[in-house]
Amino acid sequence: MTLHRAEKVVIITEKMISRGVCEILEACGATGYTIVAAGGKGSRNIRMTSERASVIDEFANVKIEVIVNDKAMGEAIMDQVAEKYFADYPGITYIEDVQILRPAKFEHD
Amino acid sequence: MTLHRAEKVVIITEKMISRGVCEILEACGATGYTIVAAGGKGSRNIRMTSERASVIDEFANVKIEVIVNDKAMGEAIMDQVAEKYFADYPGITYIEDVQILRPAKFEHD
Amino acid sequence: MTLHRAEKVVIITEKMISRGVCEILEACGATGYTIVAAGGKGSRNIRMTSERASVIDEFANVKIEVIVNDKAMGEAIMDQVAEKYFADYPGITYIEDVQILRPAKFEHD
Amino acid sequence: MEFVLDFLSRLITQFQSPTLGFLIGGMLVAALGSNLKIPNAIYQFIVFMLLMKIGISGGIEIRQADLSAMLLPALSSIVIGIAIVLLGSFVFSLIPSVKREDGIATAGLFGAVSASTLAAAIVLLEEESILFEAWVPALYPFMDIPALILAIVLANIHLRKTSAGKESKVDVAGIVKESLRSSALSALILGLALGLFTRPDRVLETFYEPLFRGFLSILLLVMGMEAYARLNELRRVAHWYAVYAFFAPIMHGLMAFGLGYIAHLATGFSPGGVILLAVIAASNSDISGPPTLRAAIPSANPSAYIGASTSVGTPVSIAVCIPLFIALAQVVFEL
Amino acid sequence: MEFVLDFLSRLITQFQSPTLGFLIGGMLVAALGSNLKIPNAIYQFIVFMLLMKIGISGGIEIRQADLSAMLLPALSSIVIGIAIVLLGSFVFSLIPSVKREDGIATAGLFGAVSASTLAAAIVLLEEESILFEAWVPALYPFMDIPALILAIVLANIHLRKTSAGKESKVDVAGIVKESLRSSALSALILGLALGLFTRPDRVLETFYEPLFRGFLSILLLVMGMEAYARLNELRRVAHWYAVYAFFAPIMHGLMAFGLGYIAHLATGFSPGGVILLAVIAASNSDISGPPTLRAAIPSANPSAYIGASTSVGTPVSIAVCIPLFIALAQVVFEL
Amino acid sequence: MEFVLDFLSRLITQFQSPTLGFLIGGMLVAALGSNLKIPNAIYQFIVFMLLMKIGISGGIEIRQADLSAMLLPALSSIVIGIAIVLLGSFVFSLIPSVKREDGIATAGLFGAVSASTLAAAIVLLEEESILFEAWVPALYPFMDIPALILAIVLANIHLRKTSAGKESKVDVAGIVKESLRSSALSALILGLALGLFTRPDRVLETFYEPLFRGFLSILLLVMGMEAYARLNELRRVAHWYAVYAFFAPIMHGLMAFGLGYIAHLATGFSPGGVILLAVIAASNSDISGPPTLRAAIPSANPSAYIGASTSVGTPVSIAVCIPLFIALAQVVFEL
Ligand SMILES: Nc1ncnc2c1ncn2[C@@H]1O[C@H](COP(=O)(O)O)[C@@H](O)[C@H]1O
Ligand SMILES: Nc1ncnc2c1ncn2[C@@H]1O[C@H](COP(=O)(O)O)[C@@H](O)[C@H]1O
Ligand SMILES: Nc1ncnc2c1ncn2[C@@H]1O[C@H](COP(=O)(O)O)[C@@H](O)[C@H]1O
Ligand code: NA
Ligand code: NA
Ligand code: NA
Repeated sequence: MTLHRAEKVVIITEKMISRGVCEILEACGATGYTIVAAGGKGSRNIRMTSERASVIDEFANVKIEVIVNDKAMGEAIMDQVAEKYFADYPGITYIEDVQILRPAKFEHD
Repeated sequence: MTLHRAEKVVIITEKMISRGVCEILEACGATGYTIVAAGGKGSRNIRMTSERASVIDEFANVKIEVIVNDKAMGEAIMDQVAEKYFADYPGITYIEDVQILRPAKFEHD
Repeated sequence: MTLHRAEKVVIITEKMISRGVCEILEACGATGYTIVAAGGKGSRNIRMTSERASVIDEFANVKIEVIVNDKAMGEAIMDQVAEKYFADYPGITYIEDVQILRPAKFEHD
Repeated sequence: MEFVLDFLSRLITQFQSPTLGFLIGGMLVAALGSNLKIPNAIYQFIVFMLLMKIGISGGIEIRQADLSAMLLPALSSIVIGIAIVLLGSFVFSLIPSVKREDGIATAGLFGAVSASTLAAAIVLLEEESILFEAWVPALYPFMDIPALILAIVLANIHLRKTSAGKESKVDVAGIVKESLRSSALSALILGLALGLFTRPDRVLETFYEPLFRGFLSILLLVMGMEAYARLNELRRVAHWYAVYAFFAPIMHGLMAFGLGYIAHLATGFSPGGVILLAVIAASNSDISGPPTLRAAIPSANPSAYIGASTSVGTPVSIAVCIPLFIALAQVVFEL
Repeated sequence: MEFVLDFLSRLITQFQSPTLGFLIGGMLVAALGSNLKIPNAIYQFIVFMLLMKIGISGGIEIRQADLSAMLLPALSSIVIGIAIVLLGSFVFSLIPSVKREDGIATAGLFGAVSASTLAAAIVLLEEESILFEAWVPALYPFMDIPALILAIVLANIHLRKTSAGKESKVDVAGIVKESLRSSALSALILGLALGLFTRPDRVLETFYEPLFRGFLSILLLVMGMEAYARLNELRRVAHWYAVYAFFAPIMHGLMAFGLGYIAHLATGFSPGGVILLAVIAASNSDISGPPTLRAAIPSANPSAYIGASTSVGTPVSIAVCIPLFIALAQVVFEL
Repeated sequence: MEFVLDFLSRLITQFQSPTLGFLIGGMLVAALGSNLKIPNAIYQFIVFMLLMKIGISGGIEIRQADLSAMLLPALSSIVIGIAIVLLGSFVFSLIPSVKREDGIATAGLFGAVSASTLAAAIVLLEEESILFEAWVPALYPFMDIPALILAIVLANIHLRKTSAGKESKVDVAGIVKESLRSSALSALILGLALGLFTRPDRVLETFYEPLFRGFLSILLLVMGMEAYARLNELRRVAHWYAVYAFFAPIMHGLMAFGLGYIAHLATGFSPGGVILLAVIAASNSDISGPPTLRAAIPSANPSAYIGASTSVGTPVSIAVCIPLFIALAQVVFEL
């Protein structure tokens, strides 16, 4: 098998907006995504972990990763998420180069 | 200290085959690996998180990361995992360039 | 929006020293970080997951990620963490190139 | 004078009540930097268990209750929820250093209801052997939902006036739905339905009831730890939030006590019911309110309203309001 | 006719039983899109607790039981498990739209056993004051393991025939081991061993027994939520799965009822035991069966067999089969 | 001779005690490769519950206790904790294959105290109807903290001698603080404070006490699984650790039994109290000790001290020491 270039977009933000973020991903054409529970610290200076009792669970962090074939799609995702959420909600987003097998898996039919 | 090029192979798949995947990693010569619990959505259209009660826990996702010094070893891991599992089980795999300290740590004696 | 080069430093180590690692990050000037619970296997040959009852929870792994604008800062973090902890505690660290939006978010005022 | 002495002696006894003890214990544990932690899974399960118990008991009672007796208290609940939000928004609007939507969101949270405060009041009433209609805790959503909706509507009206840009309509039906779908109200309503439509008496008696008091003790521990942890956030916002959070529960409770008293005279609403209604009013939402507000008023600063509510409002409503209203009832109703 | 009326009236009562109420409640909660969630840690702990209780009670009873009385029911269990799989595989083989190994896997799951259904039957028998030998639930593995093994063997024979490529031998010993190592069977066997070899009466009476009914109520809530959630998957496969999943539990239970009746005549197997045996047969594995099948028959589509079992099979066996077999027993044994 | 027979018969009975049964069950479950798991959240909650119960009972009793009666046992605890560490460090220093700081850390862990062993002893004393002062379990920190501090001081003195490089001072106050902040000691002290300053009798009787025995059974299961899992680590270090871990608990317990006997003669310390003191001494820390040592003596090999303690020390102190000291007490005090 040969490797193909692709992009991985990562969004780290509050759990409570994860549904909205995933809707953006799908609207932009992503074929899937992976979510991991996270804690962290940022400009809002709140540490959030999901293990210890926290009265408001929705304010924990999640890390959402999405692999896309197409860098333009990746940038569109980043832009839309930042535009829609990052004025009011904590969060960061970045993109990385990766190499994948089976590029067809990451393309919409 | 100076940095050295290395590769990070990532495999996202069902928890229940994680043991098998790790055996492949070790057989290929990896010196270690890291596992993170994950949820996600893919072509099989199932969202899996491990936090909410799910009657069948083994169907949650895991993200397995392995750092290898040698790109060929990384590709071998990807090939073998895809070959053995990805016809029947959900999953993706990709590889990224990273830079490490202490390259000897990632080499088998 | 345009993308800007940045670096992501990753540190995988024991939960119990995560506080110390985060202090190093902040001392080096990082503006934030993200923590994810992890299990894994390395040279010390211990598998650690945080889901199953483990009498000593502090020995589970964590994966700490920090995005920095400045590669020198990233390397300083890696060096200090390795220097301070990796003789006595299990752990690895690596650095990756990423691209970010809003570079000002990752700079100290 | 005698009332004051009675209240003071009661307050001192209250400080020996384990209920309050666990709350204060939690604060101290957090303040002293302890690594003690209650796992999140346990916390979520405890909240579920408490609300199921409240719901099932309520449902069983509603089955046999005279529905007309519930009318006045239910109406009072709606009125109180709305009044609290209007009042609070107005008060905050007088303070220049408070952003308009932050004030409205805070008022909304104090109009809404806290399951932990409610559960603590139930246990304390049982300890004092003061009876109440088991359906009273089911008034929860009648105050909670109108308060949250009104706060969201007010905030949106305000935001639309200032930034003519976004043309966002307030989706009242959507907010009601989201509220009812929240884990707290879902558990309460599920319990109510099970109490109404099935015969869960035995599982209630052998499981949900015996564990109630114990689980509450742990929940209060968590609330105490959380109250301390959020103090930092409260410190970063105007101190007016703390002032409001201290006095508002007492005012709201007294307001509700008055309306409850009218229901007592009109339809024989029990003294215990009056106390509970006052506590519901005094309480402020700590579990399901914050995410609802956060989603619906994204530009409001959560540190302001959550800090005020969790760090000051909840401790005050548990430690001050519950004993105050019990003492008041004992004088008023000559218990 | 009278039997039909009796059964219908019983079914209506059953719908008021909290046991069923929690199951339906869970479905509604999921259907209405509620955010209510039972943490996974709690769910896993509850399953463990229920199986430990069943195991310990069984072990204590086996200590004093006449082992010869267990022989016939145990043999019946093995026979039933095997018969269900053979029958189901044959039925599915007649349906062209069903992939061969998907049908076999589904039949395997319906031959295997559900801990939650079993626990629900135990509570309902207690509610009806119908006695049974405490070792009957320990028949679980006698039906579960042969069914799973047979399904895996059949699937592999089929796959080997079609794709001569892979030379995979079926590792029966390995499958038995994996089954016994599954968390569900481990808990049951651990409980049995503790009941047999230690004197756990007090911890059983003060802990495992009092919590049984309550924990079951929560487990049924989870099963209801899961049943609804998996409906989507079921919809994506042939509707024959749903048809099978509806009728098979009733058939399997009646078959087992017949064999149990023979054991009753032959060795005095109790009426309650006959009912439980029928429920065990009617039930389908929802916890440990699916991963076993997934690992051993990777090419079978899990949406088919899990959807059929969790979304239709389990609700039918709890809501229809348990009251049906109780009513049947009351007529047959003149209880 | 009679004593030996009595002890042997007692040991055999003990193997039928469910307490020990769960411990051995856990080991077998792990040894057989079962997938059974107790979720971490449940485990942490159980430890919290057991320590809260021990703390609350102790606090209530201390409120009414004659404080002077506690003086001698408390002093004995400190002395024993220190003696164990000195003795152990000395013994290990004689073994060339053991790194100096590994030996000291191991001795520190055996000087410290195990909550699970303590809880098991409490249940077994209740089973034998042997009374003890409820404040005895509160001696825990009096032995635990001095032992850990001394081990850390000794290790640091040693390390400073060898590598003159790092000029690390031992921060005794810091270590005490960290110990008290550990989740185990925090829970115990919180419980003590609640017992002393509030009136938690009802929540104790309705919640913490009834669940004690059951939760202990599950904790012992976890300890058994952990004991087996850590055997691998133990195998990778010198076998002297296993030898020490086998004999040290018995020695330490006998030492403490002697001091307790003196307190019995001097101030009427109860026989049950003497047994508990001996068990506290025999036990080795399995929850809060290891992280404390790991943080304070980073160069010591955790496989050595955790393997020795969890895999051998804890099983020996539960399975051998508790019945031994009970039998001893029955002979000595003619119970
Ligand atoms: N420099 C950073 N590196 C890694 N993660 C970050 C960084 N800054 C923020 N984060 C993550 O993004 C979340 C939100 O950040 P913020 O919007 O700055 O409050 C934090 O809780 C962290 O998890
Ligand atoms: N495009 C994607 N980006 C990130 N993760 C993905 C993507 N596609 C699939 N995954 C992950 O891989 C798992 C299996 O995918 P699939 O085999 O497509 O069902 C999903 O549950 C996701 O966690
Ligand atoms: N080659 C590797 N790839 C990925 N993760 C690793 C690797 N080696 C070690 N790790 C992680 O780092 C932790 C500590 O490793 P070690 O210091 O080798 O015991 C392990 O538990 C793994 O989570
Ligand atoms: Na209120
Ligand atoms: Na079956
Ligand atoms: Na000790």
